[in-house]
Amino acid sequence: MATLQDFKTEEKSWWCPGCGDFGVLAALQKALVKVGAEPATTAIIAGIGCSGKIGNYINSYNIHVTHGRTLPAALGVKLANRTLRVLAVGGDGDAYAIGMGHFMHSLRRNADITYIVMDNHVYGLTKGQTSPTSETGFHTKTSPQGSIEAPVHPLMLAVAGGATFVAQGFSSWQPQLADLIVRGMEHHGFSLINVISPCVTYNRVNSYDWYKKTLVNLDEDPTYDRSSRARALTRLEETDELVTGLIYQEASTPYEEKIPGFLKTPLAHHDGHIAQEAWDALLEQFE
Amino acid sequence: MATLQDFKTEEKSWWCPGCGDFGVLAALQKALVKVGAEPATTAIIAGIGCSGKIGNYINSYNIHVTHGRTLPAALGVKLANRTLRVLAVGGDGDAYAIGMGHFMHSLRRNADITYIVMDNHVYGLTKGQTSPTSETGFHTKTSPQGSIEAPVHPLMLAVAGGATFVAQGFSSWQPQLADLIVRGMEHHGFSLINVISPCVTYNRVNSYDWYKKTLVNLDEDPTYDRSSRARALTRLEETDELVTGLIYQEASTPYEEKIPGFLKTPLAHHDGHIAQEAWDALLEQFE
Amino acid sequence: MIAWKIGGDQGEGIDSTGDIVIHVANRLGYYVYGYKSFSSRIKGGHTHYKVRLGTHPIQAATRHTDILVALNQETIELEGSELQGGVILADSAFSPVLPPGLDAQLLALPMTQMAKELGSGLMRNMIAAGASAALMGLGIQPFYDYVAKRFGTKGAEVVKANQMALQRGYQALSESAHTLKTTWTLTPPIPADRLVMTGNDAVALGALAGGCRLMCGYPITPATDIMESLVKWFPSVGGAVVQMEDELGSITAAIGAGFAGARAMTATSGPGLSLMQEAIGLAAMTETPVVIVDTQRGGPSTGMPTKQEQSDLLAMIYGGHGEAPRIVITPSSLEESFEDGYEAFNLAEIYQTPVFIATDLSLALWQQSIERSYVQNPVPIERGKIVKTFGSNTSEPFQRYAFTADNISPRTLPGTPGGQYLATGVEHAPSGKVSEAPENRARMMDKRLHKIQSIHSRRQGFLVQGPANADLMLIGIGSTAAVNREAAQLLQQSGIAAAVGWFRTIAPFPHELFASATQGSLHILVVEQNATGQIAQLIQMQGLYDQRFATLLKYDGVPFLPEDVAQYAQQLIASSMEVTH
Amino acid sequence: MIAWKIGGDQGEGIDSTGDIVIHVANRLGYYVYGYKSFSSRIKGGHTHYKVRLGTHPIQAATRHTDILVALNQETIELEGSELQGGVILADSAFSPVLPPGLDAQLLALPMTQMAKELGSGLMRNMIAAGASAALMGLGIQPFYDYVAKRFGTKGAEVVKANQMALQRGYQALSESAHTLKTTWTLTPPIPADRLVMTGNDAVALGALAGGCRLMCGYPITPATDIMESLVKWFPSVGGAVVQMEDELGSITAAIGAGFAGARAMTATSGPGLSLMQEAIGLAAMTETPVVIVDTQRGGPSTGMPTKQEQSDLLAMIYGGHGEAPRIVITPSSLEESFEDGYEAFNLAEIYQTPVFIATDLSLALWQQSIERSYVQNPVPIERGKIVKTFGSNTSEPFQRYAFTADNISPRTLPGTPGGQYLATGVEHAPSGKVSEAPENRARMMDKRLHKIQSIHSRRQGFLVQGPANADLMLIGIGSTAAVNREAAQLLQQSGIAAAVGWFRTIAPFPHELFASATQGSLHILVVEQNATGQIAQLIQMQGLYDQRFATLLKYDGVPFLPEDVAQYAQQLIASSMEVTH
Ligand SMILES: Cc1ncc(C[n+]2csc(CCOP(=O)(O)OP(=O)(O)O)c2C)c(N)n1
Ligand SMILES: Cc1ncc(C[n+]2csc(CCOP(=O)(O)OP(=O)(O)O)c2C)c(N)n1
Ligand code: SF4
Ligand code: SF4
Ligand SMILES: [Mg+2]
Ligand SMILES: [Mg+2]
Repeated sequence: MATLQDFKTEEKSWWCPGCGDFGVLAALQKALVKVGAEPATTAIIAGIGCSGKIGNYINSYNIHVTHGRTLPAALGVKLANRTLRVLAVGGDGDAYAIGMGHFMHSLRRNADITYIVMDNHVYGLTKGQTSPTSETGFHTKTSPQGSIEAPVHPLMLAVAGGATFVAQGFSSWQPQLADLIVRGMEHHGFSLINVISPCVTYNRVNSYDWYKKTLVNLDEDPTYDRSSRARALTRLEETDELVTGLIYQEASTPYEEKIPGFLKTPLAHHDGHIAQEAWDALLEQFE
Repeated sequence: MATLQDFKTEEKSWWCPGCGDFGVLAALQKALVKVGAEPATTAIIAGIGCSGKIGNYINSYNIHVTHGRTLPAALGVKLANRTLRVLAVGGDGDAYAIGMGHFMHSLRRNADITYIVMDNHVYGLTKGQTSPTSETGFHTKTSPQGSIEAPVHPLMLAVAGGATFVAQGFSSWQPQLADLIVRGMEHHGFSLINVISPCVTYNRVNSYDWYKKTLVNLDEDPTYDRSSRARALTRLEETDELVTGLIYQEASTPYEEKIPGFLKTPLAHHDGHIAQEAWDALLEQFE
Repeated sequence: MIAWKIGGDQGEGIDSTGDIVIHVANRLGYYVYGYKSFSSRIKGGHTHYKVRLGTHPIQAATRHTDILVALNQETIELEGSELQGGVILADSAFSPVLPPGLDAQLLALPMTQMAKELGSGLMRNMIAAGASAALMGLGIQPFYDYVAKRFGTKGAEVVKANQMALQRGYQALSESAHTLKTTWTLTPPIPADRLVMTGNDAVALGALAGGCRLMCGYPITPATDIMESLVKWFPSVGGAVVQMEDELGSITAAIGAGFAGARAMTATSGPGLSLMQEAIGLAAMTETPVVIVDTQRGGPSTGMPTKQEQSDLLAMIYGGHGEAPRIVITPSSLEESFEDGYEAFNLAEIYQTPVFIATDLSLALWQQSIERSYVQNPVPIERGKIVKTFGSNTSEPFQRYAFTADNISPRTLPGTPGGQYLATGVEHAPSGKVSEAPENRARMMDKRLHKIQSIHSRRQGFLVQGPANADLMLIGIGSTAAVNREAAQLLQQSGIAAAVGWFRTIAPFPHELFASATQGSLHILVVEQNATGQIAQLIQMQGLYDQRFATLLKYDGVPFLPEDVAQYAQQLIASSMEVTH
Repeated sequence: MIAWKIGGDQGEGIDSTGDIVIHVANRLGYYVYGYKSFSSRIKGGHTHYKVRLGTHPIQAATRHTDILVALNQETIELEGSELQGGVILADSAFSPVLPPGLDAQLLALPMTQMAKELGSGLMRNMIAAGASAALMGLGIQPFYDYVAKRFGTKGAEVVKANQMALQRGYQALSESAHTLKTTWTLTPPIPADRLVMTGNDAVALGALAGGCRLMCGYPITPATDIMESLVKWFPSVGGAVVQMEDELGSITAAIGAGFAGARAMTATSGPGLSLMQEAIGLAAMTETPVVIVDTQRGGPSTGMPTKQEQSDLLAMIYGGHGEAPRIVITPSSLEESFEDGYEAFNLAEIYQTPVFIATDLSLALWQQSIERSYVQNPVPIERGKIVKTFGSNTSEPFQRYAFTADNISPRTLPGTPGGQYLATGVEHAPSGKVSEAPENRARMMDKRLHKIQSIHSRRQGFLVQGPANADLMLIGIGSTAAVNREAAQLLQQSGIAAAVGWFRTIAPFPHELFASATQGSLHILVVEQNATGQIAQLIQMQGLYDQRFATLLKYDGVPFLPEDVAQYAQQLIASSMEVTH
């Protein structure tokens, strides 16, 4: 069994002191240990952004792709080798701006991938521009007079988009966050865990204190029914998504299990062999 | 006042006989006449697909862009000249596959654009592949054993994505469709009109007959409250989006009206003049 | 050799009629080549399908037509001029008229009426096929056999109905045979075991044989067939086709799979290529294998989606920002398409980098004969430097991007204990960790850019057929290479010692080989289906384009014809002789 | 000339300290140039900022440093070697140590302590600035004035606090002045009215003056400033900046706006450029004006986002599928950046086609002096062939793509009655309607590709400074052209008749001008910040790269230094003399 230490690297982190991303990293590492993951069979696909550097700090097979394309890459990894535990990780810009199309399609495709979005409502690495989750009125370098767009509501979109697992965590609430990641990984199919991960440098509005005051923990609400899409949507709308916990889950068959005739063993180790009869049968159409 | 004839071109249509797109074209032309539009001040931005050819048959300023990019182009047109009536038109693949990211962001940006999606649940022009709105199990050239993905639900996504006007029409139900397009154009802000437009060549499942049997006209339901996002979502989920009519609308201020200091007159006719004092004030920061 | 053509409206079954003729002729042992002209619309609009059949290999179209099956008057107007003394087989339903001055015999048969008598207007094309069989002297039985095979799964009744239609057409023609001014008798073919397929088929089969088990794509003409074939074939061998949401997703999913050890591919055409440029740089930077098929079509932008062009070469080589290794291989025949279909994966894994298979619409879509023996299975599979296990003392982190003598570093596949690493599109140290150190940067750039150079010792990047000291060498790529081969034959027939040269690898450019192979030629004509002479520009970049070179360009969407290339070449030689003597 | 540098951790205020020094020096009438080194992270990691100031224009960095302000020991270790006899001004808080062998004087000042005494650790950098003022003999009053201006909006107290810190540093240094082994006395500057700005600022100002009122962008280093500046400036002139969801959206929105008649732009760097390739083809095909700024950075893929490179040239020219006209203009100074900033819009509208302004990280980000008179308003605005009204007998549909003598067709802007047309990325007839007719296709391709050639009569595509019959010409582009200008001065000082040549237009290539302008030079060295010699390849493609040419490449992310270029050039000349004599 791998320990926490096994998932760490020598690399010292490049995040600003106090950045919420430290908490996401810690919770993810804890969750990996908890589910019994091994570094060699864990694949992490990270996006571009402060958040995307997370792969540098976890000992596993990591690929750090182009901005916004974590999910297609993760799909490729999963299909290449179904025995791997596949996680995609990136920022709110990576996920919901440039990556929006892939996000929506990954939900409905439902491959067994755990997607962790490190949501700080701002573009960190490019030094403080508006992000899709920035609130209307938020002042940034590209919205000096305040953002004039309505923010994206990732949780509602996920539920409406056909997600089979939707959760939200907060980087300061470690036990819950680690637990949500564990549940996401254990879910058969695509799981979205949107994580509130404050940017202490470029977002002074949505701060730790602000979240601690406003976030409501749905996991503590025994009346909440996480199996109804319509009810999840209603609750998310009412609360403006200022909730944590598991929001929606439904039993599902992952994409890779539905592909006709698809190999269960890793394509990665396939020798390419085709039985002669199969080959001949195939050529018949060209006769 | 422009007449129906004014919106027609010499070009004879390239669609298959019986294609639903004829109905969309007809309704759109009728709606343009009804709102008092003029060819010279109407701009149509069309995507790539059978649907995208619609611009060839309407006399107006038309730009036929790359696959999936109608909405950014439409935004550019609108911002360049706010006095134009701007419509974007494309297929379900154009809108919800390659164009999904722009779709979601156009909803929340809410510029005054009318978006008509000609939804045939299939890729027509490339000869019959699965589209994002294809139903699970639908057989196509790329899903010979049936599609294994959950379809996109464009109406739910629009409502959850912050749309201010969401409607669905059916190409055979001309008066309602024309009326919905009129209302979309009259709406201040972004309006989505998803139009069921059967492909008689590559989609034999979702046929005219099938739709006539299954579609429910919400406009005829006096109890339906189209001002509540949560209720719209619930109804759409219950009906699997097999409804026509105006689904959701809210009063809104379009994007272009919120941009600080933005010119109301067309940028297109701006002479680039900058008052000397303004220029000097600007240069101060470099002193 | 016979050139048979059928023309009519799109969506009227032109394709399937041509398909039947081409398959039957091939089964009889003739070499066949089929060329279609079609538009970017589904129904309506003029289309035609031309089949050449003969006893020698045919790899290109030609202007001349012997037999024209006309399903409407438009076909006669538009295609009639190709006939010089041939026969037009027309449906009398549209009261065909032979325009004045047309040197052809018009034979009207009541095809529509006969079809109606058989109970289905759809049978018209079968009647045309039966009549064609008689006209070409091919016999009717092979047609019966073929429809039995082709429609077998649809039930005996369907087969029967089609056979009856064939028979009616055959008989009707035979009855009018005495009125014919021209008849055709082909040399009997030497029996052979050949298949009929397109370049797309050959590439897809090659990929399949080469161990590709994942194809992530997005439909686009003329590449879609590859996805559509693989999605039919994969279930029997355990592979998967994913129709992605766009090309950005397609290529990135394929790269993810390559990182994780699968042989994965995508296939696209111009617009998709442009969208993939960023991700291709990622594959190059992370040294991840991936195969991209670009079936070129008329550009730029949406351009002419159903028309022939070879105008993406520079974009494949130089299209991404920054400088990254890109291998571009260029099949020019079905055989080479099959070979490159699997070899691309070997190259991608050996060199750990993106590999393009650059084809073009003509090569990708038009059917030809190919010896069955060429489409062999198994094919050589080489996976390059993969480390499978580590000793027990694996405390050192794996150096994924270690500097080595051949600039290729051993890689691990996810799942291998001790082989974990970070693959990143950011510049990195040998360990994979991000590094901005100037010295490391320069070495890494050198490593990546140099590693692919050794490809030239693995495969011949430029091939030549014909005399070493040619009067003229015709240089081509993809389907124009095939056109050139026939053009060279024509030139040889008029006494010119013509050679053909074609690229098998265009990037990295086979500098040495190209220089030596072209050395002996007096004149060199680069034949390209584009407007700016992209191959010529690449030769220029190598400093090898000297005064012996000339360029023949065509960019109107219509493929080169061998006779036109030959004629141009002859003029070129003639005019240069005027100048020099 | 003095070279002053400050080093420390990212996020510690290094930038603002450098900014103060550079602005004050500029206000005093010195020419200034600032160079920063930074990483793709927000806080932490070594960074430094170097300011050169003197009485002659300065457009490049240099290796030598006179004064090093060290905020940590790492700075001394990493940057100390640049000092030969200079002074290290260190914060005594970290107990600075002069490493053995370092030829510099270490002067430790209790900066942190003084700052704390002033009540805020943040004041440390102001103390360093004050001390620097004394060391460079600049006087403290100009610093007071500048902070009063800069922090004025933050209130009198903030200004006061900063001035006190400046004063403390100034005084502390003055008190230790007698211990200094080296002191600097700059020639008093000739009073002048100059501004300090970056290439990005100059381009943005040019765009603004040129009537650009819409900028659709997506943040990316090093282009983001352009968007961030315009979003600040536009409200006062009625323009809009839209932060789009990605670069595909950015470019397409700009194209939509261009179609509708606005002067619209986007700005990006490598990864964004790759994503824009498809849409750029659309603009070219629909003949729609659009301006794209590419501030090149280290590639490929994410590469080295904060490092200098010039490796997107081929991608800008050849990166899209198919063949489309692309104009690429290349400023090499602030003046040229401003000029191209507006001229790009003139070119885009005159030629109705996409225009790239190709800059690079060094030019885009580093501050320099520029005469205020150069940044003038208004600037020439030319909108090309726009038809504003039609006669009353406008029954004929407008022929948007009419063939004309200069290949440019009159266009209409939406809103103009009678001017309606279809702009499509599909090949089209003069009317705009889709057409696949071969003859029309070929003419349309010719029209689009040829129309931009006349640009060379409008602007000089290649400029030369220095003797016509030079021993050596240094050729560059963007910021390397500026490096070359200083290198040429160094060469001239050592008796070599050196000239500099630089591109103002790289596509279409200024063939004639380049050929004639380089004719007289004995040796020609192409200096490029990339690994494959892209400019040299372009010269090759023109058949103009003869034996006089050589190439000097650098692709480690660090800008060329004039002294290194000069040294290499000297060796080149020396070695070639050995060979020839
Ligand atoms: C194609 C492309 N466009 C733009 C960029 C520049 N870029 C780097 S990170 C980033 C956004 C970062 O925001 P987010 O995803 O929220 O991550 P964060 O830094 O906030 O964690 C951008 C725009 C890029 N690398 N690639
Ligand atoms: C970038 C790019 N990818 C792929 C294509 C090929 N293509 C043309 S139309 C189309 C999809 C058509 O489907 P849809 O949008 O539903 O329109 P329909 O034809 O059904 O009306 C595709 C994939 C293209 N033109 N450009
Ligand atoms: S800029 Fe923000 S998101 Fe980035 S490391 Fe710093 S605190 Fe974290
Ligand atoms: S293929 Fe389908 S969508 Fe296209 S024109 Fe024909 S019926 Fe209409
Ligand atoms: Mg963020
Ligand atoms: Mg469709």
